[in-house]
Amino acid sequence: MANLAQAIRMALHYGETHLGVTDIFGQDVGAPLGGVFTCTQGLKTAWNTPLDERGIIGTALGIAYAGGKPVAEIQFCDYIYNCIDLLKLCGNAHWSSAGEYHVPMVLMTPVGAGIHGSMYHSHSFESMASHIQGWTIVMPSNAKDAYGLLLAAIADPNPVLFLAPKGLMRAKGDELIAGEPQDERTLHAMIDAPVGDRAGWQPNWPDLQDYRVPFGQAKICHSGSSLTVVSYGRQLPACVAVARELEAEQIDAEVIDLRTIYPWDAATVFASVRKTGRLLVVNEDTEITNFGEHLIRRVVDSCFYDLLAPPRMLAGLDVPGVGLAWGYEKHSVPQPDDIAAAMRQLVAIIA
Amino acid sequence: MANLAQAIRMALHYGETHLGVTDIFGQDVGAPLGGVFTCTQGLKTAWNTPLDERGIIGTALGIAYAGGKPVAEIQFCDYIYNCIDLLKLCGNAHWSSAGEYHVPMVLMTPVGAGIHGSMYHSHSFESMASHIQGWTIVMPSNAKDAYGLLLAAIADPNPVLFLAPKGLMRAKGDELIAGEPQDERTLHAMIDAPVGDRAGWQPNWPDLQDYRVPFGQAKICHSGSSLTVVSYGRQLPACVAVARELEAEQIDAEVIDLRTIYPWDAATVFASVRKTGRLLVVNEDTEITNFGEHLIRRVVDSCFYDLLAPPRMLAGLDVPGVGLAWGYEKHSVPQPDDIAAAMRQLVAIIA
Amino acid sequence: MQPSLNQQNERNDTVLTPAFVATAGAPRWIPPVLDQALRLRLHDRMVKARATEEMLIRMMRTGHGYFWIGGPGEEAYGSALGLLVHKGHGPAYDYLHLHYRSSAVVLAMGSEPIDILRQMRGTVTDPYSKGRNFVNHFAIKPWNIVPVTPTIETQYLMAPGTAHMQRRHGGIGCSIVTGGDAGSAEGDFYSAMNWSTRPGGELPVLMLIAQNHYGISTSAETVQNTPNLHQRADGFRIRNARVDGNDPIASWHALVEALNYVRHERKPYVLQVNCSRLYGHSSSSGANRYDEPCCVALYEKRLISENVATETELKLVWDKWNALLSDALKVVITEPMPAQEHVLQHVWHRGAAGNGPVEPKQ
Amino acid sequence: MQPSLNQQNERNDTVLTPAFVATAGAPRWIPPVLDQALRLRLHDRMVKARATEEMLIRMMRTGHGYFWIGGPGEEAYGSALGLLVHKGHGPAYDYLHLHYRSSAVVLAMGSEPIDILRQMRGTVTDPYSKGRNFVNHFAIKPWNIVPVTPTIETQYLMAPGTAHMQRRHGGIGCSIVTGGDAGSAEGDFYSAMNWSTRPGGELPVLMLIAQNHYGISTSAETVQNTPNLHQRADGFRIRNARVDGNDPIASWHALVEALNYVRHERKPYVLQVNCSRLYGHSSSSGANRYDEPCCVALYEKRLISENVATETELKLVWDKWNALLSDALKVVITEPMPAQEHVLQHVWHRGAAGNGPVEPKQ
Ligand SMILES: Cc1ncc(C[n+]2csc(CCOP(=O)(O)OP(=O)(O)O)c2C)c(N)n1
Ligand SMILES: Cc1ncc(C[n+]2csc(CCOP(=O)(O)OP(=O)(O)O)c2C)c(N)n1
Ligand SMILES: [Mg+2]
Ligand SMILES: [Mg+2]
Repeated sequence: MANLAQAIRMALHYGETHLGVTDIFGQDVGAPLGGVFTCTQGLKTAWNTPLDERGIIGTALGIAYAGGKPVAEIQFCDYIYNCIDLLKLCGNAHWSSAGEYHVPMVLMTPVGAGIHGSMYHSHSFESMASHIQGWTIVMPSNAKDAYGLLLAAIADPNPVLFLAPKGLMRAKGDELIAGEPQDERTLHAMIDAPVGDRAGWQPNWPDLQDYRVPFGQAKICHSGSSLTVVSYGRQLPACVAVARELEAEQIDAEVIDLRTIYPWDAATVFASVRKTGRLLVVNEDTEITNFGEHLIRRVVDSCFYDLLAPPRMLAGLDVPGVGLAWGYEKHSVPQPDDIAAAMRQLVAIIA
Repeated sequence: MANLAQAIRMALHYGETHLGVTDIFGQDVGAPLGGVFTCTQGLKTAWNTPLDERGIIGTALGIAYAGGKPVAEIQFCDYIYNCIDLLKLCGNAHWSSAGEYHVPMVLMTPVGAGIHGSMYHSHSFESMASHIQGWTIVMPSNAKDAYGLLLAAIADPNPVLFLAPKGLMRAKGDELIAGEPQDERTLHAMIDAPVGDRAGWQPNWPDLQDYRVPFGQAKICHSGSSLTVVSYGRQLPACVAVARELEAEQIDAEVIDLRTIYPWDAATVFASVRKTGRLLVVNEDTEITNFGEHLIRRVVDSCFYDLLAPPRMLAGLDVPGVGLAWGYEKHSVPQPDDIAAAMRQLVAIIA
Repeated sequence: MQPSLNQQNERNDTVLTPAFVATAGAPRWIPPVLDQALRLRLHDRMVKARATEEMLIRMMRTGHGYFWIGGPGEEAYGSALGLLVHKGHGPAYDYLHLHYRSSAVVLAMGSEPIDILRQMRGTVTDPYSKGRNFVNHFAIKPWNIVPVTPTIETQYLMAPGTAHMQRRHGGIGCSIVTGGDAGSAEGDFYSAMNWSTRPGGELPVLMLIAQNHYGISTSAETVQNTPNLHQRADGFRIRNARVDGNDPIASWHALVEALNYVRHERKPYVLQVNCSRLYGHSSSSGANRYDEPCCVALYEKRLISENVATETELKLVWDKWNALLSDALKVVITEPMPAQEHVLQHVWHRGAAGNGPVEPKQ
Repeated sequence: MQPSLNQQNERNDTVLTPAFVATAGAPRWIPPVLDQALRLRLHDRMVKARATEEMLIRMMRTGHGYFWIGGPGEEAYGSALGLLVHKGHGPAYDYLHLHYRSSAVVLAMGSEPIDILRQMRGTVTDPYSKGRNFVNHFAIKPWNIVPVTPTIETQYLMAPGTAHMQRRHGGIGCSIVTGGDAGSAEGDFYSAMNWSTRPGGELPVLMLIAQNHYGISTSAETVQNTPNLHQRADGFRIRNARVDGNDPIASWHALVEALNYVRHERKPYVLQVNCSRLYGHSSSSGANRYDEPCCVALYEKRLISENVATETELKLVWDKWNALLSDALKVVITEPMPAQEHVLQHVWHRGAAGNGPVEPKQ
């Protein structure tokens, strides 16, 4: 099965051959590297930019204005913080121009911890991003969703932010992407750039098919009735694994992969909470003014009388960064043990 | 009584004469203008910078590193969005250097709507700011608190963000600041720059006294037992006014002025919610991933069994901006009528 | 709507629009000769712009708008630029990344003054922003005028993007970006120069700096080390020049030279236009008239002294535009203002294929 | 701890530290003469830095660290700079705004290699960040070395701040900021030049660009239009120069000239140092040795050919540092790693007057 980075690469290839993508660009996105996570290897419209994030986003906006279809990358979301004004401008151009202009751009950026990124390379970005208007925000937790969400992003005529979990880039999917060869060594030989000299290398793309994950549709990854666990991105597989483990303890968690951060799937979340009466939101962004708190506010607003216990959030500690040494990450980013403990606690509360 | 802008100016004067402020700077902060809201008129350490927000914050950090005590201004918070990385660096320097460095800087910036600022000059910033670590964040709702919070900010050895509500800059206090002359015309003659030529003008400062509002201490502005209303900044006086009006309807609201956004006064808020069982948070930031949602999450977490009704938030609509024409502001930023309606609704819910 | 006079202007414009000649080899751009008729046209457009701005200031004073910011003092170079633009839609034509003092440019291109009055008042009929943005914040897609941003200097970051598409498209279309002198202190100005000079990827961008020696209250020379900011382009080996932006003839020629270079060499150019800021920064500082050279008055003196026109003829131009503007105001104040139903319009674009986003089902 | 050898170096340094002479008039800075002893000292410091970096790479390879990034290839100019710094605390002394390839600078200033090993491993004893930051991210307050930021080029924005305090203080202290060639594409580089040249407020800042022609995988000349980025300073009328950063002697003289100017004229200076990137960008690209000129090998050849030292003598220097480093590693791997109790330390500074903030009572 393709890993998440390969899925992104295949989606971009499909985008440039079938969906009108004109430019894929960012720092080290073009040859020879093809992206620090290999996501842009072998793509025909990929090019390298100056080391200037503001220039990257400004250029993407200009390309979109002039009829192109840009997919821009900020190498790590950690470098996007000097561009929030530009994200706002991309997101408000349609509204501010009273519908005259629209901005068909995709911005990809890797997010989260889990790769020993140290204190400044481990940021989550969904909380801040969801506070910026005019963007659709997606975040896959597996390769197939990455493919499907990225095609949906490319096809959309509005700005879409594609957040790729750093810690899952090498994680292999468990479902084939339409057109992907059965054997992953075959895929590797076809689309992964060789390690040494790449001057003569050309990818041999599989015959990929269209597949889209619609925005705003969450996915129930583990059904259950003891409690609802809402998560996404890197924490999602951890939540599913814990849910499977806790089956042995008669804890039946319903784990929901949000997939789209904005607009999120309130219908699915509310229905589940109404069934279980208990909600745990898990993410790894820091906990003050966290997107999970928005989910909780909305759930409290809409499902207050269905709640059997206070809804909880398990998120990153409010510290200036995730320290390099493992002890820091272990104690400031949710770990499977923490998820299990939170689930047990929530179920133990007597209604 | 001094208005909020005058209170800030007096605090800065006290800061440069008594608390070691070495530099007050930003766009149009020095002579002749003394700030677009007049907050920095006549100050001896005030100077004008290039039109470069990143330079302003970087320079402040450098001055703080080199033993100075800077008070920097971003002219409107709306121009701070290309500097979030720098705010993060200011806020993480102490932690990342393992205590070697600390950053004694104050950053002032006007926030919020209410001055027909149109779609990009009406931002609230507390939600995004509270998601950045290492900063203390304060936001006064009246002149005296502005004075007291700003002195506390200046005296603090850590970075402090001072958010001044644009819409209240001209609002007069109802309590004298220690040292302020009784008569406001006297104050005006002493410290307001003349309208025409200012070349020869010198302020005549009153004999100001030290007065500090401690961080993390909220203030109960209207006591009551029907419901708890938590607010701050420009919406606070509106909440108090509505609370007074609704007394006639037997609605006794307890209105809390948070004053410090971070670290906020959980003890006061929780005690009030435990008493009233009902919570309304009012602010004018946009509603998705809003700081008010953090308050609600924490209240739900700690006071779930005391709640008689779902806690509510009344905040700005999730639109790309507050449009210029009044119709936009009226329908996207909470108005007194909206506050009254929300209070009535919350009280009407049968527990 | 007051169409007659202005529509007539539009018809005449067709004659004046610079010719785009597709020769056997490369396409060529041939700017019109600055003859007597064109000099008068330039004057007409300058007056159109000034009269519009003065009407805006009156509107602000009489409560028909909250806030004024605009371009009095920038009519000379602005009108010249507006008449030289290769106007149209898509990368074959020029893209304009303007700022809040660019009314002369869009008016010279043929915009209706009434639309600017609409934005000033914030009516629903405001075609640029539906009453959402400050006055002089344009967005005109058929003419490649991208939305004017409320943030200083960010427009410089977008110009390389449109120019990148023009470079790929070929032809003579270029991207024109304008901004103030103080704003050039933002790193974005330098980003634009850097992105426009990537080796083998040079971009057709004309960058204008309107040097009026002020940023709000701050005198430029107290915060930046040169009155000749165009020379900052030296470090990028970008061709650059300075012109007296109060002189429409000099500005015309400087713009023709710059545009010729950008269009045909497909490389960037930085042009500093020195001009006046005639009513101060904005209504925040009172919008009172400053004692600085007035480009319109200077030009009228010259037209008279060179016998191109008489005082009476020139006055007729003023009368024409003032009449049109006061009629326009009468219309504008009767037009509807935005209401609740307008708040949520245009947050999302619905794609042609109906593939717009799911509206939040919340 | 392995104090002996290194402490001996520190003692010798006292002799070599450039003299700060307070004459009747202005204070003067007198750099030491580059005599035979000093040439050897320079070599010693270069080897100290290279040996340290090679140990870091070994640590990464053997699982004693997660990620390596560092300065092999930048020892020649870095060591010269480290020996020329006016070292001390406060605005009378130099401030250093370094980046992640500056190990040679801090090691030449007298830092202990063991501390860098500690940061590589992420031990609690790491004095720069307590195991929080990547290796070579220094913070040494007694020497005015401000925290190295993980964000490219932001250090350039802070240098005008420290230099502003030095300008006010008087004397010869200046602010030195280093960065890479690709990083100069960020607007922050230009902001620094702009802020350093405010008329009447010129600032003593020495800005260094380490030109190794790469940013990660991207060849510089494909994304920026000049191999001579220092000439970007031309547009600001800032004095600038380029030097072969692989040559420690040339670098020494270029730095002396630049520092003399900055210290005494109290104005900015931009110096481009061309150098090699000997082990690629970081451990992400494998940290394999690249086939580029090695400044240490070149310098050793020269010292031998000019009869300043024999091959054997030079080898002894390597042996000394390698021995110290392998002893240091033995110590470091026994030291404690951060645990839960360390996570919340140093979020807030407690003021001397106990006026630190209220800890969130939450
Ligand atoms: C990023 C940003 N910073 C600050 C402002 C506030 N502001 C608006 S205009 C202006 C002065 C601009 O001066 P200049 O660039 O010289 O243009 P001028 O107004 O003189 O034409 C300032 C500071 C803003 N709109 N955006
Ligand atoms: C703001 C920001 N953008 C991107 C990065 C990722 N990054 C780290 S080093 C680097 C390349 C820097 O190249 P250069 O400035 O030439 O320095 P060199 O590594 O060659 O010494 C990049 C892109 C970062 N750390 N910060
Ligand atoms: Mg100006
Ligand atoms: Mg480099």
